[in-house]
Amino acid sequence: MLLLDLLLMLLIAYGFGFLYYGLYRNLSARVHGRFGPSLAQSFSDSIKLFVKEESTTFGWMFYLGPVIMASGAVLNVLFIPFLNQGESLQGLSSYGNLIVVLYLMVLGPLGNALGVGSSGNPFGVMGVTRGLTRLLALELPFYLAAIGVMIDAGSADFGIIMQAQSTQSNMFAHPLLFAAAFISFLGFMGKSPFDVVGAPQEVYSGPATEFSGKFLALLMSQSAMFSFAKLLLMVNLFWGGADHLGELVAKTFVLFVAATFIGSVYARFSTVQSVEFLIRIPTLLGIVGLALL
Amino acid sequence: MKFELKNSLAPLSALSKIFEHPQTLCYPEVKSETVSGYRGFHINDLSTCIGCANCQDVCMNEAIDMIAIDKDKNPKNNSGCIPRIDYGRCCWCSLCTDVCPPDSLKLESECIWADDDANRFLYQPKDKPC
Amino acid sequence: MERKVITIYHGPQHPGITGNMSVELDLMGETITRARTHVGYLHRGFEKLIERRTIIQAFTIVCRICVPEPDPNEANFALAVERLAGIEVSERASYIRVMVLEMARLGAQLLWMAGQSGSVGLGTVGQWSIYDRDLILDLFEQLTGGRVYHMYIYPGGVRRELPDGFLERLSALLDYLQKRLDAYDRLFFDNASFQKRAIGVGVVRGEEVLRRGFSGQVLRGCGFARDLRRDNPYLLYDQLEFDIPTQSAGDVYARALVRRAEMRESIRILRQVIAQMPEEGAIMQKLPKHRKFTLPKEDTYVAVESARGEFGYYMAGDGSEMIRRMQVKGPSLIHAFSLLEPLLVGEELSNVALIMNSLGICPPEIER
Amino acid sequence: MDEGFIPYQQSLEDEEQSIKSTQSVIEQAIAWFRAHSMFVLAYGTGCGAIEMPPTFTSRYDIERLGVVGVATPRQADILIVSGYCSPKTLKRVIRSYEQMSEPKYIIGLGSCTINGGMYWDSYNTIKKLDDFLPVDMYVNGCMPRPEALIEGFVKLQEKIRANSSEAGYIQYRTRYAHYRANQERLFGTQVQPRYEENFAGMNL
Repeated sequence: MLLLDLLLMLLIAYGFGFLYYGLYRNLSARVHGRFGPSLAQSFSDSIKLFVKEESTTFGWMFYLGPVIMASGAVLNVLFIPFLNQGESLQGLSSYGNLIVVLYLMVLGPLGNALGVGSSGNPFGVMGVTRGLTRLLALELPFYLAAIGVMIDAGSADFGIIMQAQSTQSNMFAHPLLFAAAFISFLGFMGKSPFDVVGAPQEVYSGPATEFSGKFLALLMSQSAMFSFAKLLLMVNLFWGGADHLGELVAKTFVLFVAATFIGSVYARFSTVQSVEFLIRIPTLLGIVGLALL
Repeated sequence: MKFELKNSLAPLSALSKIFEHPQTLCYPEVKSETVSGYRGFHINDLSTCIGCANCQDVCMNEAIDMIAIDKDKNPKNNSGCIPRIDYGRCCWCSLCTDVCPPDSLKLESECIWADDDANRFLYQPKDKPC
Repeated sequence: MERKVITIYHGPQHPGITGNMSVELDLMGETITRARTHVGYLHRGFEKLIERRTIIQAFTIVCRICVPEPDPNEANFALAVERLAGIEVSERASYIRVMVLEMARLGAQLLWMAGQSGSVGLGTVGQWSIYDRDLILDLFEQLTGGRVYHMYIYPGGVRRELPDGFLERLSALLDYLQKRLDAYDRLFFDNASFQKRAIGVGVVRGEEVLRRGFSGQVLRGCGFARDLRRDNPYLLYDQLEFDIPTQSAGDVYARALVRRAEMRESIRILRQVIAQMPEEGAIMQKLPKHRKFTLPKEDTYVAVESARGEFGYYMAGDGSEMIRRMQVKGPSLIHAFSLLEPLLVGEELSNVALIMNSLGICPPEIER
Repeated sequence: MDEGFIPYQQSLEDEEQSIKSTQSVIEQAIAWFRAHSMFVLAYGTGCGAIEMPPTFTSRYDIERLGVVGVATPRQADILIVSGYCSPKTLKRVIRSYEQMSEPKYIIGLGSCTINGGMYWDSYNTIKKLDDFLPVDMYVNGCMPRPEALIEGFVKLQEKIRANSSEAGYIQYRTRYAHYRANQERLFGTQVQPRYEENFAGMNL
């Protein structure tokens, strides 16, 4: 039964991850004033990439990178409960808590560093360096916000955190913590102005520069699932989770649209600027928010 | 640099674009209207072409060859040749139509052609009166 | 501790380069310690090709020298031939030429805006401004019959009469663009994130710019109000009212602001041209036939102000139907070598595309 | 004497029908996905680079057809060679093409790739791109309009779906000696490593 539940969770995360990626392309196309691709475009892309010939080899370490990233995303999805009550779609959340999830979020980028480093491509290495630098700055405000939420609920368990918000969601109870978490969430999603990792005008595709075919498809799938996991995490921590699947979709969708729109109207910060910005503004918000608890 | 809240929030006004209908021209389904006088493919009115080869002479790309035709449609065509254009060379400058004495060589507004064989770009202008 | 220096090539196939050229960068971390410009990817030998063509034939090839803004080339070529051959151009043709040049300048500025915003990852601006540039190209299509390469300004005048209702359509487009420019101000020029990226980056010092022959926005961004349209008037620019916008900071943002003001000045000039355009008048002088058109044994230098700076042609005739020698001097050559190389040293890798775009470097005209 | 372009569209369609019947359902599905998801490496070798932005942005929006630009050759399916190539550029173009993984296609944009175009007598450009790399689709014009480029993509989609052995990347493997000889003639001693080594173990 648990196995079926886990499979269902993965399927939902995969499906909605790709759907949201398609929506992202469509919505930003609308901001640009054009129609954009069809919603199923990302599915076509990933199927095409899976059947593409693979001709590059850099040794097995190189291939391990995307695999570790994908497993990080899968574990992340499994450890975050989709719904705030009931038996189904809870996954492994009874075996872990928020701290485990925060730890698992770092696994992906580290695995990527491992793989890309062995390709020897300077742009890939540069992208990974940028990614890790930014990650350090992103985590500080996000951890502050997460600690605040945990102190407020008195537990690191997702169920208890969501129960604590049954009267008032954390977004309104602790707006400063939400602001801190939201800004670093934008960074985690790779949205402008914090999209310095894969900036095409600077480092080609960054970490993905050398990946093609199946491994690029794997990277695409993992990033789709991972962004769904991040949406879930934000919904659970600050919007009190969801009672049923419809509410979950509605809440993640609103959050996702907000991130997309903000991403399409701001210029990209350079590495130093984004670290500086993240250390200064959201961290300050987080500290003040913690102090007000 | 001093931080200005207005400059940070003003860009969000760009999002009003999503309420407008997209401005895209969906080409394969919807063709844009042809512009009169656009410099596209050549047309040649064979009933007035005199085969003078002025177009061949003025073409700096040597894209125009005078080729013999089987039956001469214009009795005044002394050379018995009409121009054929190599679209692998042509730059659509329309100098050839400027120097044409009887004004038989013209450009039509049709200009789209894609092909997978390079040899197919030798073009025999359509016989259209202008 | 000794830090490892890696050498990378920024280009020629790179989304952050302004065309088919490359910059060799020595990087220490992400900081550039040495930059060298490499060109030669686009050399076609224009100046040699022109020597093998008659005057009328050579006219079609000059517009290919600069792709984003071909019309200053045509104007230069026509002005040089007219000066050598002693041809007078009618007033109406001159007005049409000014109109074409200003429309081309507006289009080139919009294209630059797409590049500049793309270099900082603000793709929305590019999507909008390339659309607006396309509306200008639509008008060019009606006027000249060509979208990008117009081949319209011809020695002796211009090649076609204005289509019916053209000036009204142009006027309507200017009203539209005037409104759009406010939207661009909000999204791009006043955007705090763009200001954060652009202010204080790529600073050109005020003392050296005059000595080293820079032109265009580089000069005007340093506070020098130099513009060939004012300093060395050609066509009818001495009869038109316009300002020369300047900024004093000399950085990427100052150059962007100069261009923002120039777009408004172009619209102002175009409105004057529409108001003053003579109703009647020949657009083309009678020219000798193709192989009889000769140039005397003299030489001349003409220059016009393109959207990026001084664009000059040196032309020499030898009494034959061919042009003996033609030399093209574009603004990009100086900017891409003697300005870009020292400017990049000490900058971050992130700022390479930003600085290159703000200098308006256009490779086809560097190497012809 | 046929006027206009030689009408061969009908024959191509007949051929396509017959090929389709020999393909299995899975092959057809894969070909469909390939045709509707094209990652493009737009190499701005020449003037053609100026019409790429309108094609990819809001006026003509080629992303409707599933065409999207990528930054590196590794991820690309289609290489656009936009205009004339000087030998120095051609070296980079060949290198980019060989880095792409199969199936891969080339679009030659503009007259210059067909027969030299304006620069037919220039000392520093190549005249026929097909001598050095297998071109799958030529787009006619100087400048080609964005509509023409979209037309090229639509015709290339048909070609990908036909999945024939005429595709350029198969030609490049089977007739590599021909292409290599031309490349060596142009570049002299300064040539790149042989492409054959990349697919030495593969079943040709």
